[in-house]
Amino acid sequence: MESGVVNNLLGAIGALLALGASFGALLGFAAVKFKTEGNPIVDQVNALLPQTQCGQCSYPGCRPYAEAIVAGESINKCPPGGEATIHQLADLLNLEPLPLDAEHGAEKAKTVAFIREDECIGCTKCIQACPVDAILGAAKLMHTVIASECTGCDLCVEPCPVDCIDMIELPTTVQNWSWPLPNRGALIATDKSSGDLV
Amino acid sequence: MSTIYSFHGGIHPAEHKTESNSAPIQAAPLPPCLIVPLSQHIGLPAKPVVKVGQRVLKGECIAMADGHLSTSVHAPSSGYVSAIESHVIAHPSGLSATCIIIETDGCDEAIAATPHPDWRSYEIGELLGIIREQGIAGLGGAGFPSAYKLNSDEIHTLIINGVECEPYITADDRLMRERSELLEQGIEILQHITGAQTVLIGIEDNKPEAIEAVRTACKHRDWAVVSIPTKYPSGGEKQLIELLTGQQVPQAGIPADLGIVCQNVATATAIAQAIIEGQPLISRITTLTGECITEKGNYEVRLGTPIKYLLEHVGYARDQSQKIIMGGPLMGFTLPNLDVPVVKTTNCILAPGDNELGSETRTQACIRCGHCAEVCPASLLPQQLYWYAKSQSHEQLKAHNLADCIECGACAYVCPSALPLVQFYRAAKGEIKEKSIEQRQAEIAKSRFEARQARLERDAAEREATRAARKAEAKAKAKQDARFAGEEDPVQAAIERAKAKKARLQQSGEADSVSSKLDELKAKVERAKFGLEQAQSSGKEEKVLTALSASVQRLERLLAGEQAKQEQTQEPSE
Amino acid sequence: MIGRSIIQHSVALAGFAAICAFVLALTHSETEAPITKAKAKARAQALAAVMPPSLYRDPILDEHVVVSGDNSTAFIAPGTKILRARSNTQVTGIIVPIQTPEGYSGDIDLLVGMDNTLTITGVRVVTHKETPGLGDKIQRNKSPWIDSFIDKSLSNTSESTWAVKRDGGAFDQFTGATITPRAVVKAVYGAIVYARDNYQTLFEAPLPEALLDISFTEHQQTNIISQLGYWEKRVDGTFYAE
Amino acid sequence: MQSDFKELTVKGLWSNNPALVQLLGLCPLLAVTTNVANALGLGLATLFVLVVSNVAVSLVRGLVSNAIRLPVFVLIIASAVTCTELLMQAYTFELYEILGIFLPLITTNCAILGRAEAFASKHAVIPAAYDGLMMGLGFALVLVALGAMRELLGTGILFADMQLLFGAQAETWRWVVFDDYQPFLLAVLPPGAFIFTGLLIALKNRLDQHFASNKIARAPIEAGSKRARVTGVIR
Amino acid sequence: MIAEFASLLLATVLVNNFVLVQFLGLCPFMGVSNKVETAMGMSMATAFVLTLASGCSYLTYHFILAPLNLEYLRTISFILVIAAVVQFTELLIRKASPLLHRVLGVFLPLITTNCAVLGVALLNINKAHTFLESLWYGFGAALGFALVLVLFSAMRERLAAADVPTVFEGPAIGMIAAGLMSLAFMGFAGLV
Amino acid sequence: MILQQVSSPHLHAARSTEEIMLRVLLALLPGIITMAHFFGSGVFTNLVVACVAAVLCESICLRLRKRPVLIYLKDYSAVVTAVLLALALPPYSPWWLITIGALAAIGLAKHVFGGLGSNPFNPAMVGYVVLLISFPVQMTQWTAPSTLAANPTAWDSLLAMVGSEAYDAVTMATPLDLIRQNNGLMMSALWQHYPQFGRFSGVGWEWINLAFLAGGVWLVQQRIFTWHAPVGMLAALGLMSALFYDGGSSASGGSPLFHWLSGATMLGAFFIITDPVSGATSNLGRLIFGALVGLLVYCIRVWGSYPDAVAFAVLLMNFAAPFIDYYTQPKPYGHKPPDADK
Ligand SMILES: Cc1cc2nc3c(=O)[nH]c(=O)nc-3n(C[C@H](O)[C@H](O)[C@H](O)COP(=O)(O)O)c2cc1C
Ligand SMILES: Cc1cc2nc3c(=O)[nH]c(=O)nc-3n(C[C@H](O)[C@H](O)[C@H](O)COP(=O)(O)O)c2cc1C
Ligand SMILES: Cc1cc2nc3c(=O)[nH]c(=O)nc-3n(C[C@H](O)[C@H](O)[C@H](O)COP(=O)(O)O)c2cc1C
Ligand SMILES: Cc1cc2nc3c(=O)[nH]c(=O)nc-3n(C[C@H](O)[C@H](O)[C@H](O)CO)c2cc1C
Ligand code: SF4
Ligand code: SF4
Ligand code: SF4
Ligand code: SF4
Ligand code: FES
Repeated sequence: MESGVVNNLLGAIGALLALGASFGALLGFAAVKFKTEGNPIVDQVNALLPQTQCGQCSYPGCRPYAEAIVAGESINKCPPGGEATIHQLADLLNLEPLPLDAEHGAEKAKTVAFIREDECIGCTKCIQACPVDAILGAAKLMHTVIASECTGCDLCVEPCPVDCIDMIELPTTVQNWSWPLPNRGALIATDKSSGDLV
Repeated sequence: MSTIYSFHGGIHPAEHKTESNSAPIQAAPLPPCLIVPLSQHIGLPAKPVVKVGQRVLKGECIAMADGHLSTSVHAPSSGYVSAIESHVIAHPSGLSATCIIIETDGCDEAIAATPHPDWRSYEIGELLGIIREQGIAGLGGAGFPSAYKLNSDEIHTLIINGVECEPYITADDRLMRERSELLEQGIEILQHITGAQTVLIGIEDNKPEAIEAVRTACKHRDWAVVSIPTKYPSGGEKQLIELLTGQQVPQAGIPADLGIVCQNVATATAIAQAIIEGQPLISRITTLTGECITEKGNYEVRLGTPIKYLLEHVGYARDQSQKIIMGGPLMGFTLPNLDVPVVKTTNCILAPGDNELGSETRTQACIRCGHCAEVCPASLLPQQLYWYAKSQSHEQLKAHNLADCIECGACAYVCPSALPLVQFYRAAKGEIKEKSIEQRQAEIAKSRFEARQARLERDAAEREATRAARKAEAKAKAKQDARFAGEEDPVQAAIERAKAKKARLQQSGEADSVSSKLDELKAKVERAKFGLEQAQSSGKEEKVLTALSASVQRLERLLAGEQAKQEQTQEPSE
Repeated sequence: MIGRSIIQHSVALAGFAAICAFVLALTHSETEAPITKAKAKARAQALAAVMPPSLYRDPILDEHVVVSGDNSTAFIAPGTKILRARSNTQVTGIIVPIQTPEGYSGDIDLLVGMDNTLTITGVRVVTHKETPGLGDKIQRNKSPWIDSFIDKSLSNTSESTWAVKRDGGAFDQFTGATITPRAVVKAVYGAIVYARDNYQTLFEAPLPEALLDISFTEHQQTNIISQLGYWEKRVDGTFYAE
Repeated sequence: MQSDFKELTVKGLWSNNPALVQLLGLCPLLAVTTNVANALGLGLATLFVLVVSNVAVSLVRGLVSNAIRLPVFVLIIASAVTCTELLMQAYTFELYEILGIFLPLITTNCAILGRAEAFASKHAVIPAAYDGLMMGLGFALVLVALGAMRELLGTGILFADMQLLFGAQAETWRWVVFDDYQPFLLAVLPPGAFIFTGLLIALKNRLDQHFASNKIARAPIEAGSKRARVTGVIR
Repeated sequence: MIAEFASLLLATVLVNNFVLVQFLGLCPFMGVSNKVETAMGMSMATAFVLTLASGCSYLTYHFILAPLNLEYLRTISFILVIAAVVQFTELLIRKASPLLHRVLGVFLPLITTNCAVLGVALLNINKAHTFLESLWYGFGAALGFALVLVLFSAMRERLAAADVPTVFEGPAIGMIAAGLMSLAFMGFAGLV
Repeated sequence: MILQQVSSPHLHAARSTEEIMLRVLLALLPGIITMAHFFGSGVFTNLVVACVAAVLCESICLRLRKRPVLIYLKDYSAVVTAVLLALALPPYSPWWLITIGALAAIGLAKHVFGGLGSNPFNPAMVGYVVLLISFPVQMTQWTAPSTLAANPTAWDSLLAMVGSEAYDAVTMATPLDLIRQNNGLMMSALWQHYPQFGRFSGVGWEWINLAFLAGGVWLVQQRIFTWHAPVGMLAALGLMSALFYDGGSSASGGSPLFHWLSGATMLGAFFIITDPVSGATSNLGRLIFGALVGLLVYCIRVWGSYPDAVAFAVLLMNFAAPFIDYYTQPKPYGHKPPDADK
């Protein structure tokens, strides 16, 4: 090879070597010095999840799912949160909202667990199953659900040996009723496939 | 004469007051049955203090106020309590709520009243107590318990709201004309209770007779009777305060923050009656008007009177009208049906003719013309609220101060595209409220979940520690070869079997759903029976045994039913 | 700990960088020759558009004359490099870069090639900001209009016909756009006039006799202002009538 | 394995197309698609870089630690780009000049780094190369489609200037589609680039809708089959 | 001098807007323009990095590559420089102002693959800018980017509430809106 | 018995969208008539072709979006758009030009964004600008006003509309174009030399602008829109031209009066920037919106390469309108600091 070529080659290698080495040093320094302790985004994601703690997302609870999302899991696996949560997550993470993944279940109306007290045998299995300690009762005594604490995750239903737990929908009352958005009939049509909004 | 300020926006719809304001107030007849809802006001429903079948007298307290933000409810006439049950009430949802139903006996026998003509000598607390016990809630708007509202310190201005800005309604107009002395006494009591130095009485200038009457009644007082220009919604509390004082109630605040209290004229009169005459709130003046009513006018109506009864009395021709509105045409709501009763806030029943309120216009797209923003008394941008409510962008709605919307309907009134704007806002407000409740619940659930996880971890750690200790011990004892005879738990065994069964079912794939349901039920019965036997043999507590046997019976019933159903469905197909 | 991490990372990264550099340097050395060739070819092609290769022998176009302050004009700023083509020892042609501010929107940069009889051998627009679809027809790839200058010279086109047809000249204007072609014609004419005025410096030879005969006034009078009889004077880049 | 490649093909060319779906590499997409020749030139260059960098990344994927993963990938891509640059400069010089800075800017085409990260760094060489090929083809096809649309509407001509890419014999490919055409200049100006890309994306959405409505029902998915136990073993 | 710099700024911000006219930095332009707040964060981060990278790449080119005749290594060394600048910026901000880091942190990594940054570095070389001009050009480019990004994000928030036909929803309508914006920006042609 | 249930209010004022649009059309009439007086029947052929094309395009779009076509057409928004587009185009434009403009306006600028009320950009101006940059040759051919050259006959205008070669109108540069290209002339010399200039601005243009001004003032009085945007625009335009008008040197860009009464100023101020859909929302926002339009119009007219900049200025500000809205929300009731009034 000509000396010009060799010189050029050496120059190129030298220059990039220097750049690479200094950059690598910087990164190496950063990798140790600024190790990320806890990811604030996980908290933000977790705050958007409904905290039903039902495991339908295939993670044991909302926080694990939040962590998985930050690590790249798709955002459409939480049936209790449904469309609304997916949209919020998409917003936060700058992703395209996806439809709910049916493999994880469907979006249902909010329910609470109700224990038919005269059938309860007091086995405490539901207490163990409840992720938010919403069931009161001691061994061999009747158990009761604190409706205001119950997230409706239905995890207590399956373990009950005598099937005395029902998931019931909360009734609409004058207090919690609100106007629905105007319906389609009276209004102009729309392009939104889902929508009965104007 | 005090200065009149002005507020942003407002509209001038046709007034339609003359139809009903010419005749004096008449008494409405006593209906055979009164339906008295326990919640006719904002706050907690009252607690019933009567039993079904009990005879009650007119003015007798039938439900007590439940706490401070609540008022009592009284029997509007004498009769028997026939039921305490859920009944459709006057609410836009058309839902039901608990009502006390009284069969009137026609005697209209009243309970002995305790008048307080010497009310000046009472403590303010005592007066407030009387107001609450006599069931006074705001008669002008939302039905806010008056005692609660009046119980504020540092009030310097009392505003009496005789504006009555909505079209059609004339109840306050007639009241001011006919009962101005009582009103004057009521205002005096209110001034006494609140300690206000200034009293401003606001009346729209389209009610000259009322202004005159009130001026005459109050001529020896240093109160200002202010005639304000007719414009909707001058009667809104916040707007009236701005009109009369030039001040604005701070966002998310109440008039008391400015040292102001605002009461409706009818409320003031009711308070005078309650304190001076000892009469509880059992009736109110209601305007009955609209093309479908022949005898339009103002009626003194007992609370609890079914609307149907009332309308029949005033010559309502039923099927002309598509809707009956409780309240005025701008703020009122349509009734789900005619069985609902009159309540404390029923100032008007409007039965409009087919085209009286304008023919149905077709909704079009919002063209952002901005007319709505020009009339909004809250200085909001209704069109933006509409777009964001439609797309359910709650963040944006909050940024555009949806919460400050008073739902007056001025925007929808002027909207050239005839959009149901107010409904959008109400729906959005409901959604936001629901969201915030959910959010709060999620917070609670999260902390409880985390607490539980922590506890479990702690327990596990402890168990691990003891296990380690025990292991060491066991090692020492290993040579001694002491075997523990493990007694199997019957419940555990049953669960085991059920699980096995479930697994089997799952393996067998998608079995016919009916038969698998049957199988499941059968399995459940088996399981329950087994559990019962086990429990019996191991001598469990009686309570457990009864519970188990009850469940066995229930399951058997279910099974039998299911089997019958299945046979039925199979037969015709064969 | 930190030290080790730094060393590890920097060595790894530097290693990769070195490999990349090696690959690149190899590619570079392989392509260097063809690139130089391609560049030269491209340049030759570009120049051929304004100066036929027959006029000069490779690689003569490296030669240039720098315009000094004294002999600059409105179109030709001081410091402009005028390329010279040479065949044997004789200067056979020049390529004059000129700029005119009289386009519809902003400056137009041109290259004007001419031979030693001051006959145009080609004109090309280098940059311009004229309206697309209207004024941009001065680009060769949009319209062949610019080729209408070829073979025009002071002798075959009289002073008054160095103008667009609307102004009574020999050159077409475009539909809807007169200003742009007017500016270009004026600029090209300015280049020729400049070459005539500085013939000795540019061509290292005296002005040919044929050209001596042609008389022309100080400035070509296509400008409407001159037609109106106003006297031009440049004050802060604007014109004032006096 | 067969189905894997099929999936990669579908993803690259259609369902996960870098330009129309992921919206990556937009700058060159809009900037150089004024005619087919430029579009094809940049498309091929990108395709080449994508394949080379995918292969290289896949080769070194075991060797780099997390902290310097990205810089290494960027280095690899930049080298591939520079090689392409040098080669184009040597053999298609005019095209190189026309593409201008958009050739070196292939380096920052997020689609390439995206593929290196998401696919090549997790797969073996062959699939990685195939993925690069398909993604690159998908990108190039969109470039060419857009270039054709804009060239046709903006000038009424197709395949002008192909000689820049394929040498002198391609000069005859120039096809005057409409004689005496009133050019719709918007198409070749910057706004046209955005608008036509938007229309192209809408067209793809429309076709997707069409396919979705025509598709035979897929095997039903079992709802809720992926549930996890939150509360551990229940004793 | 000042006039020259002002006109350079005007030219880069409006007339030759990086995004709408020169087609640089489009991916983040389409990607992070859904909300005004994020757009603002991105704009700030980009402004900082663009200016800094512009200067650094100038130095690299003129003091390392040009003397060594290694111009062909400009792409690879610029991208290294940019990555380093981004990383450095992140460290600096993290150290100096954790608050600012919370706001900008998410966007910094995105900037490495924003071709406006590399574009500025390359254009500086092409246009033979001086060091100061390079800095100023980078700043102007960032300003132009920020301007359209923020305005576009406000518009997209409005579009989100509009009744856009389904086939046009999302990126398609964003593109078309950007096209009309670019149409509007043609009005600035010839201003400088 | 179940009664019909709807949310309050149950009362509606009578004025509907179509009424508003019809009033806008009515207010345009004086301007249209004046324009036809100066430019001849080509104004009408423009209008007719634009309306037909726009309504057709609107129907097709509505059909594609599965909306009831007739009901939607009745809001007349397509007609308003078509009329404004037609007025912005040079009279005697060929049919295909107008049709492409209408297509761009209704299809691209309106329905793609969701139809009436959703379009962020003014449709008519999008149509105009698309044509201007796509077909600059046709778009820069303004007929000479009737006082300077004989008006083409109605037959000529038909010929022109079908794009016939037989028709060749007398076209000349508009005054705005001449000012931009002042060739270094003093203002007074310009006025003397070119017959296109009238008393204050262009021949014909003065009256056309006054007629549009009259229509616009009537609309303000009818409360179709508020005064904020037009006043903002005219004030800013006047201010800028007053600031840079140095009495008539060749560098100055025309007097305020010239700018107010030239080109599309009044049409823009009262009919284009008041388009509620694509403008700013609040009154303050509209004032700012208008003022910035005025500023941009002046800058582009005088220093840019488009002689009449209304369309570009409007589109640029349409683009900024949502952002203006972001910062110009009116203070709602109760948001004032508590003792601001004291
Ligand atoms: C949740 C709530 C709390 C209120 N608290 C007070 C209070 O503490 N003191 C008071 O004087 N008024 C209070 N108000 C009364 C309001 O200021 C207002 O007078 C009442 O809602 C009647 O208003 P309207 O009929 O105009 O809707 C409260 C109202 C609401 C809805
Ligand atoms: C839009 C609107 C209009 C109102 N109009 C009147 C009215 O005309 N007269 C009235 O007494 N109250 C009216 N109110 C209710 C008042 O705001 C306020 O609640 C009432 O005057 C408080 O007095 P009260 O507690 O004695 O009812 C209106 C409320 C709203 C929101
Ligand atoms: C938006 C616009 C852009 C124009 N661009 C140019 C241009 O680039 N070059 C040009 O010569 N004329 C241009 N013109 C036309 C000139 O203003 C002028 O009217 C024309 O050159 C006069 O020539 P004519 O008499 O042949 O029509 C443009 C006009 C307009 C309205
Ligand atoms: C006062 C007023 C001005 C209008 N101006 C325009 C306009 O300049 N351009 C336009 O296309 N539509 C205009 N329209 C009509 C309407 O707003 C237009 O069709 C919508 O922009 C389409 O959504 C106007 C309407 C009104 C009420
Ligand atoms: S699926 Fe259940 S556990 Fe998972 S995130 Fe949603 S609520 Fe939480
Ligand atoms: S009670 Fe049952 S349904 Fe409610 S939270 Fe606990 S486990 Fe879930
Ligand atoms: S009045 Fe109706 S159409 Fe007009 S801006 Fe308000 S909501 Fe929209
Ligand atoms: S309903 Fe709400 S938004 Fe509408 S005018 Fe009344 S206060 Fe304003
Ligand atoms: S290609 Fe330019 S930013 Fe992605």
